[in-house]
Amino acid sequence: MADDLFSEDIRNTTAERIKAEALVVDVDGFEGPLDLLLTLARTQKVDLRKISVLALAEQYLRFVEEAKKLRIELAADYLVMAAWLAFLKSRLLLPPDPAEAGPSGEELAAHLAFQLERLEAMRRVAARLMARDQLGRDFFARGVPEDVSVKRSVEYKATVLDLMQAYARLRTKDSFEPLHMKERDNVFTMEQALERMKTLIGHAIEWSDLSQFLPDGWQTDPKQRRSATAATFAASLELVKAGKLEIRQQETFAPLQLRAKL
Amino acid sequence: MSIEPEDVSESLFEAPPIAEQERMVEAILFACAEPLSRAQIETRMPHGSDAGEALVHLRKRYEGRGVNVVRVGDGYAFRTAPDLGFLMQREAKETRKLSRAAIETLAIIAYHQPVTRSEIEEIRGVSVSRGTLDLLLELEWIKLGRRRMTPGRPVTFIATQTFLDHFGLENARDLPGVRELRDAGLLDNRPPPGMAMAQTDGEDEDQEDMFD
Amino acid sequence: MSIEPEDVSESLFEAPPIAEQERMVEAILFACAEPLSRAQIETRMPHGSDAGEALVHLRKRYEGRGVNVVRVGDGYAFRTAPDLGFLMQREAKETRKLSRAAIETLAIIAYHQPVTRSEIEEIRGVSVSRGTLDLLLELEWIKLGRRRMTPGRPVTFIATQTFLDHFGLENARDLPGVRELRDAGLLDNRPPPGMAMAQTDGEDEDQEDMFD
Repeated sequence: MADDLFSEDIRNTTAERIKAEALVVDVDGFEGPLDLLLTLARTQKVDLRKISVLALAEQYLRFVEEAKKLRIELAADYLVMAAWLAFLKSRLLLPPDPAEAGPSGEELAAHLAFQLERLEAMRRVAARLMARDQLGRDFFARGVPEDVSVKRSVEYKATVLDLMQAYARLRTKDSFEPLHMKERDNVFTMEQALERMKTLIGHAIEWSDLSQFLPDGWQTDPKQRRSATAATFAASLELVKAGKLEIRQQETFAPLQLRAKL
Repeated sequence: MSIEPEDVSESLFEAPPIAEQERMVEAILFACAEPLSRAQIETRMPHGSDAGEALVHLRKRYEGRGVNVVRVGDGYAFRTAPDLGFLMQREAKETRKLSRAAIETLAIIAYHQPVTRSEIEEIRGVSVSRGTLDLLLELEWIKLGRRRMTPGRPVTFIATQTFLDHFGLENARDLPGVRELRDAGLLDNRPPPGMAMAQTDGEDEDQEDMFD
Repeated sequence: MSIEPEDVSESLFEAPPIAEQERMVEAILFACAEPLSRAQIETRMPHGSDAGEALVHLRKRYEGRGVNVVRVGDGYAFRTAPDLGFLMQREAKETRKLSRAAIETLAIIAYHQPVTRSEIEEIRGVSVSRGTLDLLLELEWIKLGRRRMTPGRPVTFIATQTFLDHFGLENARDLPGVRELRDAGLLDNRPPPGMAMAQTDGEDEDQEDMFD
């Protein structure tokens, strides 16, 4: 086997040398010593099952020598592998020492051949796996999944009857008159805040500052802001009590933060 | 299948058979997040395809099934059959009742459309929060109508087809009138202030405009 | 309008006709983007329903259509037919390009599952970076399996339903080439003879720390 390899070397010396040098230069491109061994094994141009582990060990050791010559720093695991292959080589070449315990050179070589074959097999199937049709690229799921959503929850609670009752309630209101702007100038009631919060908290998935829940236009005037803040805070506490909201404060005097309790 | 003569000369390949086009429309509508118009579907299909005809076949195929091809605006989309909505309910962990503010606002929009925000506030007697309108807009139960041709050109709100679908109404005129509400005992016998009566008459005309 | 599911199961003692059950399964599966198991489907259906039988009918109905009912592990889902992928380029998500290490690690886990980290390293001949496993866990393509009952009780990794779904696999037995690999003995857990190059015990303890 080794002889075959050498004769081939002689036949394509230049090509082989370029290849060997390329290997050395590309040392960064290898995913560890086993990957390098697999690449070297391919140059034997035989079925991995028939590979000459001895020849492979020699190829690897030559590679490491070459790298040293070019002053390429090899990672420790490449050197560990080199030491192990040197040991394997000696085991394969020398007659077995009956006094020595442990696996024989043949067993070790067989396992290395198995590892190479297995790694190559995994590479092959990994490529086949990635070549498969993939979800979101070649085939697709429903574009509008209709699972849990606020929208759905609300849908089931509002009926025509609700709508008519709401309208009827409005139509019988005594206060069915144009707006009294004066009355609601500076006071934001807790009831208003509660009503407002109830519609807003559904969207408060993330922690948000209490101030963000104040009604539009109530932030600038201090009187209004105070009233709105107090009402919103009181309403928030009610909602916490009802288990619909969570409140936190990161530290003393830090802004109060709210989020919907899911 | 109507193929324009220009199309024939332009395309080297014939359009796929109609059964194949139907499969294509089926897959496109299924995977797309928004309803697609006939034209939008067609641009995704091979040259010379007739999405319209494929859609006719597809809609027929899904008639009475657990999901249907429905028209949404000028688009088409798959929707689970309305009678099976109860099956989807389990997915919702928390059912929320529409707030009083929201349902009242919605009722006002449904009965008075097209209606401006300040008109809603006038009827409810309290300000309408942005959140309430946003929620209704998000639910797609209301949408923006034409601007009112009055000073400030305020936007108006109108109820949507989604709203009608949800409440099982053919059109907004199906909503019971004030008299029917009163007859059903939902409304006090006490007549509302005169001004409200006047408004009732005007309303119906508005509604008619809206849903033609 | 909306019927509570409890009402249905309580009031109807007989299960709906199978054609109706098929519609229900159709609607439930259509509504959900993720695969649902037979049991999950059944809990949503009226009492006494047989999702299994309805599924058989439904799968048959969608054979050769633009969307199909596919089996994913113990779940079922609607997916567009793979031959129509070209129509959906606009829906295609930009997929993260996986590194060679990630692809190989994924393949090793899929084919050798349940597999420990040191076994993956033994197969690849290099250490597995934390980032690689994190990425695969984040994609929900792998998850932790049971601990191996060996010294150190190392955790194992297994492939998920999401993985099967992503690659259109019914189950792990359908992995390409899996039978050939098994017949060739390449999926055997063959420990290295003697010391060899195996890195074993020390690392397994690390794993425990990492995943507790």
